Amino acid sequence: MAVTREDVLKWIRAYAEVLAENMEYLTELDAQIGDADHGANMNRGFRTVLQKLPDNEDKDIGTIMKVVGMALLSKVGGAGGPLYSTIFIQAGKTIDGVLEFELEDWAKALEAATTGVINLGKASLGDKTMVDALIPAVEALKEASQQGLSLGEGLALSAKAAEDGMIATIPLVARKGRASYLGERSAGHQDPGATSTFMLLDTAAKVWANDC
Amino acid sequence: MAVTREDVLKWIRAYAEVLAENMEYLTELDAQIGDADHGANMNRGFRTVLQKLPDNEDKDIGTIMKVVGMALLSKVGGAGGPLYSTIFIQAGKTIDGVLEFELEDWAKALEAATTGVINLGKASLGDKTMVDALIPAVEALKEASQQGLSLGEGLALSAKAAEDGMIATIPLVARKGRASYLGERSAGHQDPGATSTFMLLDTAAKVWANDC
Amino acid sequence: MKKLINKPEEVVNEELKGIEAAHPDLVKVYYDPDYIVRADAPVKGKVGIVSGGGSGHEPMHGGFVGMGMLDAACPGAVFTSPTPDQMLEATKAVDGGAGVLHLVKNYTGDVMNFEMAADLAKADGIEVEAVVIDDDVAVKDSLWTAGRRGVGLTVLMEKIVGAAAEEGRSLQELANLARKINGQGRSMGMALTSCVVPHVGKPTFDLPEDEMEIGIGIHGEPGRTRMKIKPADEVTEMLLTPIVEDLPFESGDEVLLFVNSMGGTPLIELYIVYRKAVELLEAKGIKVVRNLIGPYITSLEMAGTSITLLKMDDDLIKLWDAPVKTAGLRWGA
Amino acid sequence: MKKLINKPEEVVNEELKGIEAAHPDLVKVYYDPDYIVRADAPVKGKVGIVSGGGSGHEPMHGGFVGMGMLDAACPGAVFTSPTPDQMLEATKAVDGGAGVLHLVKNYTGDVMNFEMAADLAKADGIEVEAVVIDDDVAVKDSLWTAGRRGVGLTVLMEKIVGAAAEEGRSLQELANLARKINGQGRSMGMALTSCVVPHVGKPTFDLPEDEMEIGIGIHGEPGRTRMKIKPADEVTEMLLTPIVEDLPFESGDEVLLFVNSMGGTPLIELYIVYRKAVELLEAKGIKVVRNLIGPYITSLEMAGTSITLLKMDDDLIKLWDAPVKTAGLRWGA
Ligand SMILES: Nc1ncnc2c1ncn2[C@@H]1O[C@H](COP(=O)(O)OP(=O)(O)O)[C@@H](O)[C@H]1O
Ligand SMILES: Nc1ncnc2c1ncn2[C@@H]1O[C@H](COP(=O)(O)OP(=O)(O)O)[C@@H](O)[C@H]1O
Ligand SMILES: [Mg+2]
Ligand SMILES: [Mg+2]
Ligand SMILES: [Mg+2]
Ligand SMILES: [Mg+2]
Repeated sequence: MAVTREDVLKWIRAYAEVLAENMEYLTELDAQIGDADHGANMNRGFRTVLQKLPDNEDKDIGTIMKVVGMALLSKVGGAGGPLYSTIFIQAGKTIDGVLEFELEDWAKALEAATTGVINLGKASLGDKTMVDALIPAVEALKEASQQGLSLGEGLALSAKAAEDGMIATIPLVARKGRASYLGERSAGHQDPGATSTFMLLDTAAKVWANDC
Repeated sequence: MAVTREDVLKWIRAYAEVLAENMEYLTELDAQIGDADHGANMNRGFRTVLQKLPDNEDKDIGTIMKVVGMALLSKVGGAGGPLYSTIFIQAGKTIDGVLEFELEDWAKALEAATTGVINLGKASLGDKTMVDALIPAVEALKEASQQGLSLGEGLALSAKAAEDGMIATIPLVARKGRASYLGERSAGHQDPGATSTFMLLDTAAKVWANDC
Repeated sequence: MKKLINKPEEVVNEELKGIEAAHPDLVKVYYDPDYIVRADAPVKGKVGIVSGGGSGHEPMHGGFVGMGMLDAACPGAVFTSPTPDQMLEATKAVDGGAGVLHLVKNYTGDVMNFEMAADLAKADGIEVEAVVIDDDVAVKDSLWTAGRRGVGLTVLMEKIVGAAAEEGRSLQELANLARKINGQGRSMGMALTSCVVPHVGKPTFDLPEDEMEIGIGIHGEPGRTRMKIKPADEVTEMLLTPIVEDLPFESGDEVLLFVNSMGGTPLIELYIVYRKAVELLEAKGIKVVRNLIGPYITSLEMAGTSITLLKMDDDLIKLWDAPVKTAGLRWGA
Repeated sequence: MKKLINKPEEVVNEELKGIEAAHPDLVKVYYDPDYIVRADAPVKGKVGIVSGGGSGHEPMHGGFVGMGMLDAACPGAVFTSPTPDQMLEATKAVDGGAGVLHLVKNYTGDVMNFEMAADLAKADGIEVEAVVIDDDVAVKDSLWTAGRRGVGLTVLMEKIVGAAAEEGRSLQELANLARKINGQGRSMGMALTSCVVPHVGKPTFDLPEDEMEIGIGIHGEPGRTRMKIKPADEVTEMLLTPIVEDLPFESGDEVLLFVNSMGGTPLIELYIVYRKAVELLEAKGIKVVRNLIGPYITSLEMAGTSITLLKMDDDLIKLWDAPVKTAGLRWGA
């Protein structure tokens, strides 16, 4: 019960579609406490990713992820660009050179990705950023893999944890990113980056679960 | 049955009040086919006129009218400024040095005023300007004085003629002034200058009739 | 009404106070009657260049007072031409003995008030010439109407004639130059929104969210036609074609292309329009040799643009390039 | 959405095409990755000054590329910081052998992307220093947050540091100068209206007809507080007081006063604000020795203003007065 290269490609393509569908929603969230571009930024990045995929479909999973990361770095811009780029590049480095991976590998990959995001953005849990979706998701994956749960179960738990983390950003006062400029006024709004991160992990759970 | 200096002063003060009350209305008319300032311009001018009157109340009627004309010239601006200034200066020249005047004098004064406006602005009857209110009013005054009608009757007829002329501007396509830039689109709107001119003559009829 | 003002009646006075505080090196401001003259006026032996008009078109005209452009500007109330006493005092203040040239935009009010001022100045022994600017092709010209409005070309004329005056040209030469510029410059404008005259407090005209006005002037007055909003490229063509056909501008002509913001349209959009205008002109063999892009002759906060084309020659290019030092336009000094 | 654009996705590209067509004497424009460099780059032996950020703030930054100011600007999507590859290419293009200084506004995205670019450039053997600008007193500073935003001071820093680079100062001197400027400049802004990001198509925030936002940034983001519209004089005081108190600026200080339009606010209103700001400063014994008034760091068509105060000294004044020749700021050349 492993995630194959084809699964990874399917995941990226499915996520691109989710972003296209939710572009306005993410923008709307960003308009509340940011600058109304998160949806467009992510969508622009993944349009480019889709263009890069055909030439790289025969590469190993790590390479594919790094290609995605580099495309995002040169197309997204803003805070989201380097951060999402880091997620893919760090995850790709962790599961480099393989054509499939297990739950345990994914837990490590997402942990490396999260560490990368934290090193870059200096955000902690509770700062109302994508980190609030990432950390609980990593914890859930690690626990699931320690408990020997199935890939499908583990992914579902991590998606659920990311969702809870995303929802938990609502009452928070932002301390990092553009929302922090609003001070107290940032409370009461869901963080757009945490939302797109939940969507990323939720898409993984849905796409990869179907296959195994 | 003559118009006295006190009547003239009363008329000017009453017109200033009419303008203040109709400032928005005149501006609204000017917004349709002009630049939305006729009400404010006229009102600004007559505020200044009111300030100048106390020092000149003991002068003759011609001088008072010329003082009004000079105040308008230096305060109204736009097309309305020189045109209304001309009305008062030319009328004042015609009935200069007197302390009262008759219907016949007023007919001559308004005719001189109208000639002044036409010389300055080069508008003809039907160009959709204040001239469309002035010419019929002058005709009415001349006829009334020839027919030996009373001052009150003559003034009432001239006010009515000005009103008809004002209303007749509605369907016209403007050929002079700012409204002419609109071409065909100027049709269907009442000319603001013809309207303020009607008000001027209507105020004269009302104020002076009460006294004689 | 969303404006950074105090009282509507105080707008022009407080603006003048701001200009006075900001640019003592460039201008002196006089009040009641209001006028702005360059700090070193009168310049001995130089023809004085005076313009003026309603306020609300900033930086025009007050922002163009200074070395190489205007000697004086007379600001009226918002969108209302100034009065003869302002123009008379300004004319006296800048007369350096070589006469004074009035640059007058063709509006009934401006023309009449400037004419009266010129008569008064002449009676005072000052030589005065006046040139009327009427470059707006949106208005159909005819003997029987007030003729065309003066719009964008005014800015270019003030710059070029100002530079020529600085060179020491005579009043007659300058008047001829100004008439030549008027003869070979054309403009047209459009609006995406109306503007709000301060003392009115609401938009001069209502424009639905999906419509625009074509052929507007600079006083918030409605234009010649109203239509659904079109992409910038189509709008550009809609403005440029009548301009080019009117003169007409022809293949081989060298032109100055001026893309102006009516106030509320940001620079980013002007460059989009400029790009298309150059493309259209090049396709006709017309060469853009100089340009001006920005909010130079505005209608308060109105969103929209106007395009002005001026046929250039070596003399005009040299004068355009000459140093100018004003609050609103500055180079080489 | 009332804009003179074609497609929202094409706005920045078409703007760049317009800049390229308009100013070949000043700049060269490169695409994919997008960046603008001065026409004579790299200038041998001179430190290259590079800035950049989201588009929609025109004329900043692209309009400030040229002699005496920036060597290169990297335009991102509207309100979105550019990407490291743009900054890397721009850095390479302007490296004249004396190193390159990155002037970075303090936004998480700008800082991260510029950091990555600097790392890549250093790996290519180019000496790079970065200075982060964070002048916005509307934002409470703290160790635990992203800190203050970079806003109006950016324009002043680009001009002054650009002039110093032109003088031949070293990378380290320029970085120190930039940090000094950042240390003694403060800003605050307000909005009367939101702006419409092209790809969003509706206002970023809704502001009722009688309300304003205080403490806004330059990306159409909401401010710190919302309140009923107040007269210009009160608004001016509301912006100026926290600026003065923050540094604090003190009696005897000489300052540059920058009154900026967010895009939709016309010059006539800026002068009203300027007038009041000078009055308030004079009452505190603070002397305005230089100024800048106009739309220089904008948020598309947003109506509103920001005020920036920079404490000056002889060196800064000399550098401010030095010639600058860019599309957006020009004097002495
Ligand atoms: N320092 C940070 N660490 C982690 N995530 C961050 C940080 N700053 C911002 N983010 C995330 O980035 C999201 C905003 O992304 P985006 O809108 O694309 O960029 P920008 O804020 O530059 O417009 C936020 O919702 C937040 O989740
Ligand atoms: N050439 C003219 N001759 C006579 N009256 C004119 C002429 N031009 C304009 N008017 C009158 O002036 C009025 C407009 O005055 P006003 O709004 O004060 O000036 P402006 O048009 O300069 O804004 C018009 O309604 C018209 O009646
Ligand atoms: Mg954002
Ligand atoms: Mg009018
Ligand atoms: Mg008017
Ligand atoms: Mg952004």
